Amino acid sequence: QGAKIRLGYVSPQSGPLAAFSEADQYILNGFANSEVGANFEVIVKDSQSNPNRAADVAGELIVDDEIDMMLVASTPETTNPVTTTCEAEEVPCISTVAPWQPWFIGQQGNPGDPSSWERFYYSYHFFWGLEDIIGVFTAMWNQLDTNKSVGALYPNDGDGNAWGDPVVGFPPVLADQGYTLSDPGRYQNLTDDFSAQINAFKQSNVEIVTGVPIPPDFTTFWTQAKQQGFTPKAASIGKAILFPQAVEALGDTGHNLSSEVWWSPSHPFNSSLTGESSADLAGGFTAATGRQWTQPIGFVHALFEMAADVMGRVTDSGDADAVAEAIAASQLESIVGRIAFDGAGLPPFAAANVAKTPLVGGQWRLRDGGGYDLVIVDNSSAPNIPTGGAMEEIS
Amino acid sequence: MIWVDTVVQGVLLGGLYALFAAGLSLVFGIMRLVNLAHGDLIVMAAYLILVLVTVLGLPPFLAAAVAAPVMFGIGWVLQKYLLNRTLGSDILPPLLVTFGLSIALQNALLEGFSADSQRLPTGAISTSSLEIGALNIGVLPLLTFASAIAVIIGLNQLFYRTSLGRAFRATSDDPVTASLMGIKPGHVFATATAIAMLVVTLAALYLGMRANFDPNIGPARLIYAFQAVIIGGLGSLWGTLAGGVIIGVSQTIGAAINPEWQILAGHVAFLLVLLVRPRGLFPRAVD
Amino acid sequence: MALLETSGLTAHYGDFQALFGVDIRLEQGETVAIIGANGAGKTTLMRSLSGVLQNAPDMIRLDGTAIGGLSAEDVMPLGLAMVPEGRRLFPSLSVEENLLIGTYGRKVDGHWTLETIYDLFPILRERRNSPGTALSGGQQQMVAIGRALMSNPKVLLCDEISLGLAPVVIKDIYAAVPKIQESGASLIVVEQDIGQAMKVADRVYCMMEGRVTLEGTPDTLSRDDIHNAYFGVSA
Amino acid sequence: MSILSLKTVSKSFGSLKVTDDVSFEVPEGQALGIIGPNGAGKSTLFNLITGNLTADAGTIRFQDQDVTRVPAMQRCFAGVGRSFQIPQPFDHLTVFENLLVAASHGRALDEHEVEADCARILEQTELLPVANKPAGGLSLLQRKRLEMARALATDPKLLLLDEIAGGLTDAECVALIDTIRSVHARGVTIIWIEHVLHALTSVVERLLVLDFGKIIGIGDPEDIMSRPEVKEIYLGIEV
Amino acid sequence: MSDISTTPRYVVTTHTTASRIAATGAVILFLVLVMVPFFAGRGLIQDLFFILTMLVLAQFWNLLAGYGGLVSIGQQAFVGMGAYAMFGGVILAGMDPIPAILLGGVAAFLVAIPTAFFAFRLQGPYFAIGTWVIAEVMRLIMAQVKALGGGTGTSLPRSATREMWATEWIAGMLDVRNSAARDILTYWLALLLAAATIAGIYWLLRSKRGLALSAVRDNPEAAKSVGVDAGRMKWLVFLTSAFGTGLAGALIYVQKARISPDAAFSVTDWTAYVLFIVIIGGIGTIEGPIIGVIIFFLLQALLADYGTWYLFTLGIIGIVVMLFAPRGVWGLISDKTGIQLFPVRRRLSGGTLGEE
Ligand SMILES: Nc1ncnc2c1ncn2[C@@H]1O[C@H](COP(=O)(O)OP(=O)(O)OP(=O)(O)O)[C@@H](O)[C@H]1O
Ligand SMILES: Nc1ncnc2c1ncn2[C@@H]1O[C@H](COP(=O)(O)OP(=O)(O)OP(=O)(O)O)[C@@H](O)[C@H]1O
Ligand SMILES: [Mg+2]
Ligand SMILES: [Mg+2]
Repeated sequence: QGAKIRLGYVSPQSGPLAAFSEADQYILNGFANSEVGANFEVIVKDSQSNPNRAADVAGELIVDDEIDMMLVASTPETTNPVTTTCEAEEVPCISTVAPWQPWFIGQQGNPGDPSSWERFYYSYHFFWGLEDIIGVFTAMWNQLDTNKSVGALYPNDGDGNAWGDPVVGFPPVLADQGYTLSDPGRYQNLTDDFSAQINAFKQSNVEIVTGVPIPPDFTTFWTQAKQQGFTPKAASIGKAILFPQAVEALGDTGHNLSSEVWWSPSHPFNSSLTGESSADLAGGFTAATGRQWTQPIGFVHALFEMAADVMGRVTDSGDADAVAEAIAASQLESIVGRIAFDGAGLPPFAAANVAKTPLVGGQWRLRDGGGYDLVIVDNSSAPNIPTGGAMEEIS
Repeated sequence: MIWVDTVVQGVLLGGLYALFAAGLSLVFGIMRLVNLAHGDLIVMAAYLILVLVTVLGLPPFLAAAVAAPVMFGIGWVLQKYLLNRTLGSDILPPLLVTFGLSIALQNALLEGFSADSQRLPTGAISTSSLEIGALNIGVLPLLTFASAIAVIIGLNQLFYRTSLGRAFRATSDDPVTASLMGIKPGHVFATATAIAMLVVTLAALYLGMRANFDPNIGPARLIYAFQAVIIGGLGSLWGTLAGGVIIGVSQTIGAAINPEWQILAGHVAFLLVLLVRPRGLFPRAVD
Repeated sequence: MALLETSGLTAHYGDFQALFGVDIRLEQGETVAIIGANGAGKTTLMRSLSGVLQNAPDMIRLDGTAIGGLSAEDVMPLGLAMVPEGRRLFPSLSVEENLLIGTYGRKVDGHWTLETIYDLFPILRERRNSPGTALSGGQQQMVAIGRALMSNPKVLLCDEISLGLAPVVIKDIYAAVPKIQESGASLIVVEQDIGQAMKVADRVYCMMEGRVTLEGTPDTLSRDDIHNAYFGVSA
Repeated sequence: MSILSLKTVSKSFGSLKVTDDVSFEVPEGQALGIIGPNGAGKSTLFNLITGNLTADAGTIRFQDQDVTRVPAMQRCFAGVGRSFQIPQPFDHLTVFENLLVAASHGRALDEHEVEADCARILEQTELLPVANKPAGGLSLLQRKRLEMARALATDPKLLLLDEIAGGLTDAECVALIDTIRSVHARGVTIIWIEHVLHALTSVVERLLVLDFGKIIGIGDPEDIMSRPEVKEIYLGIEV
Repeated sequence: MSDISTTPRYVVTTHTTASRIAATGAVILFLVLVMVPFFAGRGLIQDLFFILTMLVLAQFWNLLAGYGGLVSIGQQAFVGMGAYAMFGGVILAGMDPIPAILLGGVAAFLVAIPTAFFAFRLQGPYFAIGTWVIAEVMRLIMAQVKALGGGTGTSLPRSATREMWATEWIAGMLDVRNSAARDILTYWLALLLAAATIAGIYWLLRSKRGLALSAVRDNPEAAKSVGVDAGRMKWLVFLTSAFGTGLAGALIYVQKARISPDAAFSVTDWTAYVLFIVIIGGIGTIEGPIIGVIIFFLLQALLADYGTWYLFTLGIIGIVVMLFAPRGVWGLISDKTGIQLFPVRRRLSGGTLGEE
């Protein structure tokens, strides 16, 4: 063997998305110290939360560092430029922490025309999709007694457009399940006023709010909603309340906000790399940094599990086609659940490139003495993940 | 009724923009200094308040009162030793130096505070509101608007009723002749920026209480502040308020039509005003 | 020792040299006129004296102190005030504010106060609240003079105070000069109106192309001398 | 035929009326002198004729075209050339380049077509030795010459000279007069503002006296100069 | 006049010894750069692509601000419009990306017309802010164009990038993979664009319009009086630089193959960095941006892995250079040595002036 296998890793370590990467160093250390980790050299690049920069560093990793495989995490703004580059360069790439639709459709020439969509040959993605989040959100809402009137906060960005997409997004599914959706339209990120949305929601008697705003926008919306006397029974929000700090920013008004949960210390999975349980991994992070666990930890870890597993199954790590084939053939029990590109739960066009991981729903609950805990309240699509309580109305 | 609400919310939003813009207006009006770091200075002040709140356990308003003199000093030093050296007929030096400052400041804050979004603890005030007829008017936005008006009245008093204000106007008109009067333009400019930093502190307080902030949000707010100043006309503080309100109301009306047009509507209003009145609504007679 | 004195004064605008070794002197209580064609360097000389342009410290001495290197805001408190060419009132300030700004940040004792200046130019009292630039040229000139006097200077520099003014107005303005002299100030007046200059001055310097070409008392200078020095050509 | 005519032209700066209802005509090929005390509005009148300022009222016609609102640049194409009282060289260009700009743009010709002509004008105005020096470093005298040279380079039909002789020595003045005469001899109409009377009167055929923005006399130089009010106003020294 | 031109006594030269050497050097350098793909790896080619495209952006901003006095902070408008037009051509009209680059230039040129119409009403700082707002407006408008991905952005179809003009031929000739061939193709285009930009700007400056630009910068009032059409110069400079910036934008995004409004209209990437490049190198010279872009590249190569500290340092360097060497590194060099590689000065000699 001798020469180490070269992995490139791109993530947003600085800039507005940096919270996604706060556990990177911890995970990387863990990987380096693991048994198989010794066979790898990981070259880490910072996208600076900038899509232009992400594409540039991907190019550098491929061309200058001659990596054997690319790993990339966190939001379509990072995963998409990197994956596009890898695909063009024919370098195997595994990505995660972006719903698969914005990842897959977002890289198609004309996202509006499904007939033109093409599969990827070197790029693979594991995460959940909008259908999962829709399932989780509606399951949570169904636990409550509501008028089934939903208000949408979809920004004009990769996530918002995917969530609000009339074909693959929320609208058709909600309609099927008897929900009415009030979607005033795609606003720009960093909007300072949401009175238009609030008025629209009030008019439609909205009792459930959903959406995928960035944290500052959700705070603005939520504060303004309270001021305007608009208090829905449920607010299931993606992205904005992913991190505990963001919920804490809402003061006491974050209580019982709900969100998707992709990974938590109570997920009953173990690392294929170290054997650690989810709780061990989260606890280790908190011990090492003094910070509360966050969801990306598991997925970033799983990314390296994937790398180790895939490379263990190829003879020549420099043979891109063989590596790509090995990725496609993955059957890995990882810390975020089973990862296999078998097309389960996916439409045909994405079947080859996407593997889905389980998703459950949680609510942030105010902790005595300050701070919030994320409590899993719905596991209908992944019953093996235990719940910690039932869905509660926002008072 | 929705339209009334839309306009009212827009006016209140305009108050926030005017508050962001008032300090800029002061500096721009007196020195023609385009300070691209203004938004980042607001963010910096917000962090300063946050530190005081978390470390000393002060309530936000008190923390802002403590932060104000610190910001005043920072403003004075910044102007005296850095920005004064860039003033002149060429607009590039101030543009580039404040651009550099903006980038440096953002990244220093990022290094110090991480990219996590933060907010000042506000308690009940942030969500309480007054009910007037069918309208709900948030207490915090109202307070913001009232503060904007108070700041503008205060600055106008300072400008037109004190000898310092006289010196501001004289130096702004003609620094060379002002120096013949024994006025030190360098000091006057430093004082102006220092005062602008007091307003910045107030803006930071409301920014931090209203919603999240992180080290990178400065530039997005800067553009509205500039628009308010320019729409209002160079050196007119009431004009700045009017400018802020125009941007705010355009945004809410645009959003009421379709949220897609919200921010665009503000920009378009700005462009339209400039198309009709290239020097803003209330330009100074002589310039 | 002269009150104000220059030795070998030079001045540059970028690459362009505007003054070449100018030596002038002003005694206590004296009024000196400086005449010369357009572009001779008179204003440049005034700007150097007042600190708007900086020179080597020793080139200018006020009461024996080297002030050539000081900037205007530091020269002014030492007792040297200037009425600049073109009046240069502050358009954003009212008449009274324009006058008040003359004492900015300092308490000065002496003959000149807002009241004595209004006595000197009564019309200004009436117009005290108008913007400075809404006045006629002559009235503006009065404000400019008043503004400089407010600091009760030892030396008052006046650059072309009659420029662009009607003769009757010029008369009014020059009527104030003796009162200023009485108050104890020494004066340097730059004047292109040679007749006017001769009337008020104890001594006259004539400049051409950045150099002093002639010096004397009004009664000793012949018209030809002046014409020669003034235009560089004999009449 | 008059090449230039002004009818009831007025211009104010704020409350100060600097050009007050001025009307006069200049026949083609004439040399007209303008005198008047400082601040009388002479330079302002030039600025109105060249388009650097726009008149508040009245009409200005050049070669039978109404040019009152025509921009300066187009008046230059039409044949109005000028010097500035306070020299306005292009500081970062060399003297030669100053002329090249004027010649190539003012006449809408290619540079190589005017190079030789520019060199000739430099010779004529004795600026050849400093041809390759940046204009920002010239002495006052050289700047004045450059003003003249640059105006000539545009090949004007009407040449406006603003205090071009101030501060010259006898010999220099004679050389200048020669130059102006030779330009005049080529048929160029000249309007010349000057305080140096003897220089002016040795060239001009007609004299205009301006005071407080008003024309107080126009006509034969000898005749004008002998009028008492002119003597009083202009040569204040004699009062 | 005519007799002089038949017996030329005077000679006008613009060349200097340094410039002759530089010109020869430039030709050799150009040829070497053309040959680079034959011997160098892709890393170098990609780095050179970055340098060349940033150089083009910098030269055009320099033309605008340094020569035309139009300090714009909205150049990202033209990068973005150029790039989006190229994407539109490929995705919506089925064009090949290479000819679509031209479409990018044309689109930027076209949007520059109304932009200029508006922005020229504004002066100094108002102009700067106005251009920035216009660029924001374009970003927001492009974010509404759903066919090009709206706010999400979009990628060039795989088929379009694979079958791009001449890639197959390059791949065959140099025996490289398709992706490398694409790099080489875009690199050659960038080289061509950069060379044409520098040559074009140099040509412009040596033409009578170049003189006019300097004249307007020195003294607009006097310039008008000698027949210089200052307004037309502004239009010329603005539209030219919009066209060139649009071309560069389209080319950059052919290489990136992925676009989103935030990336394509990024004020930091396409204006702030360009500003730094020009200022650090030396504004108002052709040499400045060349030096600036090299310094910028080296800084980035050395420091980019330090994330925030890199940007922090960049900000501080910008401030320091502006305050202590406002004419940039090239300004320091040419002050010391008097060297000008791209002289525009017309020297008169011969006649009674002597010396050639
Ligand atoms: N700011 C400046 N930059 C460059 N040159 C200047 C500047 N100010 C004056 N000059 C030049 O310096 C010379 C002397 O000018 P100065 O203003 O001192 O003359 P002056 O005698 O006061 O003339 P005037 O009678 O017109 O007021 C002139 O040639 C003028 O063009
Ligand atoms: N741009 C301007 N703004 C305001 N006032 C002006 C302006 N230009 C000239 N003036 C004023 O107009 C009057 C006439 O000026 P002008 O320069 O035309 O006089 P002039 O006859 O050329 O005098 P001189 O012999 O000193 O050159 C002066 O009082 C001057 O101060
Ligand atoms: Mg003067
Ligand atoms: Mg004049």
